[in-house]
Amino acid sequence: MISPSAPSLDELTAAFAQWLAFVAAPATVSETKGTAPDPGAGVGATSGPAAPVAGAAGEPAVPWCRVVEGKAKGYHFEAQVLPGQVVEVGRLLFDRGFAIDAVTGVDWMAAGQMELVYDFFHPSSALHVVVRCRVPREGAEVPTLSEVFPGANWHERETHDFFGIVFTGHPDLSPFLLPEDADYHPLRKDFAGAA
Amino acid sequence: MTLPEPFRLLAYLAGVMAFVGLNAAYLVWVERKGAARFQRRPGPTEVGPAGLLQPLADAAKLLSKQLLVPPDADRTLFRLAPVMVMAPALMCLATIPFGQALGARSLDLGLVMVFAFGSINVMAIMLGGWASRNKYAIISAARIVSQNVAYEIPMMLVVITLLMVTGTTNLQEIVEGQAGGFWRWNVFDLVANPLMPVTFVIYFICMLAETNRAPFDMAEAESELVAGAFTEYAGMGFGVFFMAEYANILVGCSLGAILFLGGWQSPFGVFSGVGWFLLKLYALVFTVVWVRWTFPRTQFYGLLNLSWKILIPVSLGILVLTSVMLKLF
Amino acid sequence: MKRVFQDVVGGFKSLLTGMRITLQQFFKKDVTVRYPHESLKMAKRYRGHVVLVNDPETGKSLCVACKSCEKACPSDCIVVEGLKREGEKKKSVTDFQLDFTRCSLCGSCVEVCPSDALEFSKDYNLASTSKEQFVRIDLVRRADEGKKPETGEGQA
Amino acid sequence: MLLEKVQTADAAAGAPHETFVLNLGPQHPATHGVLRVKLTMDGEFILRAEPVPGYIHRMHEKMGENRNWSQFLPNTSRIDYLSAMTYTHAFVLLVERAAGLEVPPRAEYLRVITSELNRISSHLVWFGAFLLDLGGFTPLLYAFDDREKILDLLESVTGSRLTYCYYRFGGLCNDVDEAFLSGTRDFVAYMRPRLDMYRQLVTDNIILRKRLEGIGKVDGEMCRRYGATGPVIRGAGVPNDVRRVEPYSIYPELDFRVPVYPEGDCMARYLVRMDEMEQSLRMVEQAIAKLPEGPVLGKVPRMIKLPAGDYYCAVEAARGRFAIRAVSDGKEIPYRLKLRTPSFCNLSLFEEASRGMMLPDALALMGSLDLVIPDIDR
Repeated sequence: MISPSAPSLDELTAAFAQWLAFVAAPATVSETKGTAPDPGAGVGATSGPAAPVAGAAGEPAVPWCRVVEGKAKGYHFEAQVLPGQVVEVGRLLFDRGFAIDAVTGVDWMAAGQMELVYDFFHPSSALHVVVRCRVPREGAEVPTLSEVFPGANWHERETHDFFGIVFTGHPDLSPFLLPEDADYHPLRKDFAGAA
Repeated sequence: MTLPEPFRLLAYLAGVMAFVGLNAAYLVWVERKGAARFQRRPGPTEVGPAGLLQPLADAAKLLSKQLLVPPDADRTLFRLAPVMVMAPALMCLATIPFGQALGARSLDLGLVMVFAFGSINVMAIMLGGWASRNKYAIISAARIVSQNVAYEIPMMLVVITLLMVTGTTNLQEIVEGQAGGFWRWNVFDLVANPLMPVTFVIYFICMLAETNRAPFDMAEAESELVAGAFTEYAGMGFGVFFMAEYANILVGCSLGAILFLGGWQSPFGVFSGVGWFLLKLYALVFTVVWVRWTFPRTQFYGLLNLSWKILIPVSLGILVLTSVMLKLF
Repeated sequence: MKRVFQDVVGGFKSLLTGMRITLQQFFKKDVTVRYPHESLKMAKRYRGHVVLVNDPETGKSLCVACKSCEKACPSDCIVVEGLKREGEKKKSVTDFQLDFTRCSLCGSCVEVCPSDALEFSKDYNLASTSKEQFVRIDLVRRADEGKKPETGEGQA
Repeated sequence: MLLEKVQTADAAAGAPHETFVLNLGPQHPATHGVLRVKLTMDGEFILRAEPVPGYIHRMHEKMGENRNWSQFLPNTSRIDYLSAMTYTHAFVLLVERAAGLEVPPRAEYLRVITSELNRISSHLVWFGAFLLDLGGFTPLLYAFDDREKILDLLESVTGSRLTYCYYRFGGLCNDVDEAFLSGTRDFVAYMRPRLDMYRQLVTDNIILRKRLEGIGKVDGEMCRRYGATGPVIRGAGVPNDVRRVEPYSIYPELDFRVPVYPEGDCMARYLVRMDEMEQSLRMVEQAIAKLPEGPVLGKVPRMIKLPAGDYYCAVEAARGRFAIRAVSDGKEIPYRLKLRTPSFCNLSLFEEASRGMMLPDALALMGSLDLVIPDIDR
């Protein structure tokens, strides 16, 4: 079976908007205000500031998405979701023919948060989508994406190795690239190597 | 010059052993040099002129190594296997006539004896693999058995075809029957069987498979099974297996030269002698080396398919064709 | 049946083609270089370990101990010490240590050097039985002893 | 499937059923490096294959967090040492795009020439090693003979035979000379008949065809689920090539074909790579013909700093899509560097694809994925 043909950016935005509206419905509207980079609506086409960096976050994150302009970034669409929504977004992208590119983490130590970055590319177009999600730094937990994309299995094991993020429902989180008895997570910013 | 029988036999046995030993050692050199030439490298150059002393250096190295027996191995069988793989090759060569009067023993059932002993080789490799208690070795042992079961059959069918043409199993007489020019050799005996060259090709393929040579070296497939049945053998234990491989090639090629290429008979009908036999023998050996360094290895079931689905039907057909032809003409 | 026949005949032909090709190669010249007996010329830009260059006129090192190389080195394998002597305009190098066991031969130091005091040697077969010999290579002494960087034949 | 037939026959005969675990590696002739694969076998059939990488893990990503942007450059050629140029290309491209650096056209052309030469040399190593997996020894030596010519050319420009580190932010570290250009032209002329020779000697060979055709089927859907790219996905009928879908450098100006074979078996992947070598030769030829004069290094600040934010850049390496994701906090050292390597994703489908295969076929599959172990382990 050949993967579904690539959606255009507009179609993708529309799909996300629909999904966001569905997700945001139970939440109170007032909370949404101000936290999304494009106030008023969850969706927008801004080439505005980069994704929040260290220290910028702190309040409860609310899902949003936007089209990214500019060649510098290297991706075309980004979305920020809550940890519990990762699998849903993964499925949404899976149904539109996306392939898993990578899963990784970023340790925002100053903000006390861990950011998970999911990259998706489309095999037959240039479209590249980034999905982010932030979790508290200590006891970080995210549901696994490996049931949607089996390829996420290894990426998540690697991310668990390097950051200590627990992927709930993951079949096997034993050390992957690190030695089998490793109990440290080298990419955490407070990790000091032996050297 | 006639020696009393027991001494004659002893002298020949010593001769055969020396011949096999020397050949096995130097075929390794030939293989290395040959492989190097096919791959545009110089091959062994450092030990002796043109690396001619390399086999001795190898032997010295292998002999100086400790003979290890894995703790869980069946010690008796593990030690017995190298002996069993070498002995049959020597036995087979005892019946091979090198020249008109140059053979250890001219047996009426020479051909039968060669095949009887030839099969032991497989048993030995299987035992070695089985006794090692190594997973790779056991897979290899299982492979070699099914491979040999598959290839004995077309080989035998081919040989029976040939026997119908020659009417004898005495190797000496088979060669004598092919005297008088290359058109009299069995491989060109198109009257008895128009497919005789195909028969020879089938023989050659089966010979490669029986001696575990590339592209049929499933038992030793180094990229899959490390070293197959020989994985656990160290030092001269491995060395003996290694030499036996060449001794078996020697037997297979001698037999090919005798059965199909007229043994010591000259291609022009005159000046027959042992030189011709050796020439044919080494030409076949060179082809074996050439084939090895040209082709990738076959897949295991591809190998069995080739035997059961192509070689056996074809050789059966040839057998029938030959009997019809012999009856008609 | 016909397909099988074609397969067998075509396959056999492909085998013979293969054997023809290897036989052609059999009679061609070797392509290998018999290394210990003969060796290749090193390329002009070959990146060996670095060496300090002395000014051919004054015989003094061109290095002004600016420590650019020390900062640029990704592997932290260079230690430079310098001193400003009386009556001289620039600093001059007193100590230049290269830890060759850490060096990854990336060439960042040569590239960054403002006074062209570093260049690549053409040594490629450095070997020793102990690691100590390469932990601290004293490049100042090396340059002063007049041990010209082994230039290799390739350096035209 | 053969395994099911065998299992049904075993069950019908009431034969005792046993499985065993076979450790393929970490030191095994077919893993070309230090990769361990834990195989659960039923006879010669693989029930489950579990790759265990990490034996040469070097933590390049942490190294990246400890040195400034330009100091990480030498690292990029050491991740996949067979396609060092393309990996460096990804990194310089990322920084150039993020910092808005201009690259002189001559540098862009030379980048493509060296990248494509590097791709050919990488494919030649794969070709040799793959044939070695299949038990054919001689093509390896022929391939290495050709590769040696490329390495000589690249060494004459970069000073190194493997870990080139030739590209710089904003251009190249030095210009090429006439000898390199004429040498490259000669190489292109030399390589074409060699590829034809490989076709006759290897590709057309019946033994090889029987071993590869229909073996190790991987379809586009599976590639998508696992993120497999490069010749693996192109061998499954999906024309995914970063040079074509997200063009970078001067690739849009070159005329080349993206080889695609729909079968998805080992033979398809084999043919994709063989065709790619031909296409790379074409690209080298065109780029040399169009090579403009001029400087090879643009204006670059002494210390590179990227505006805060995150950046992503993918290139087509010899094994597939190689991407770097960099997070900058505005300082001179990266906050986070993520390396997305093609071998890692390509190997991850091995567990699913090898289920029920026989051992030699599984090794053919593994060889056709073209793994470089340091690329997996990083």
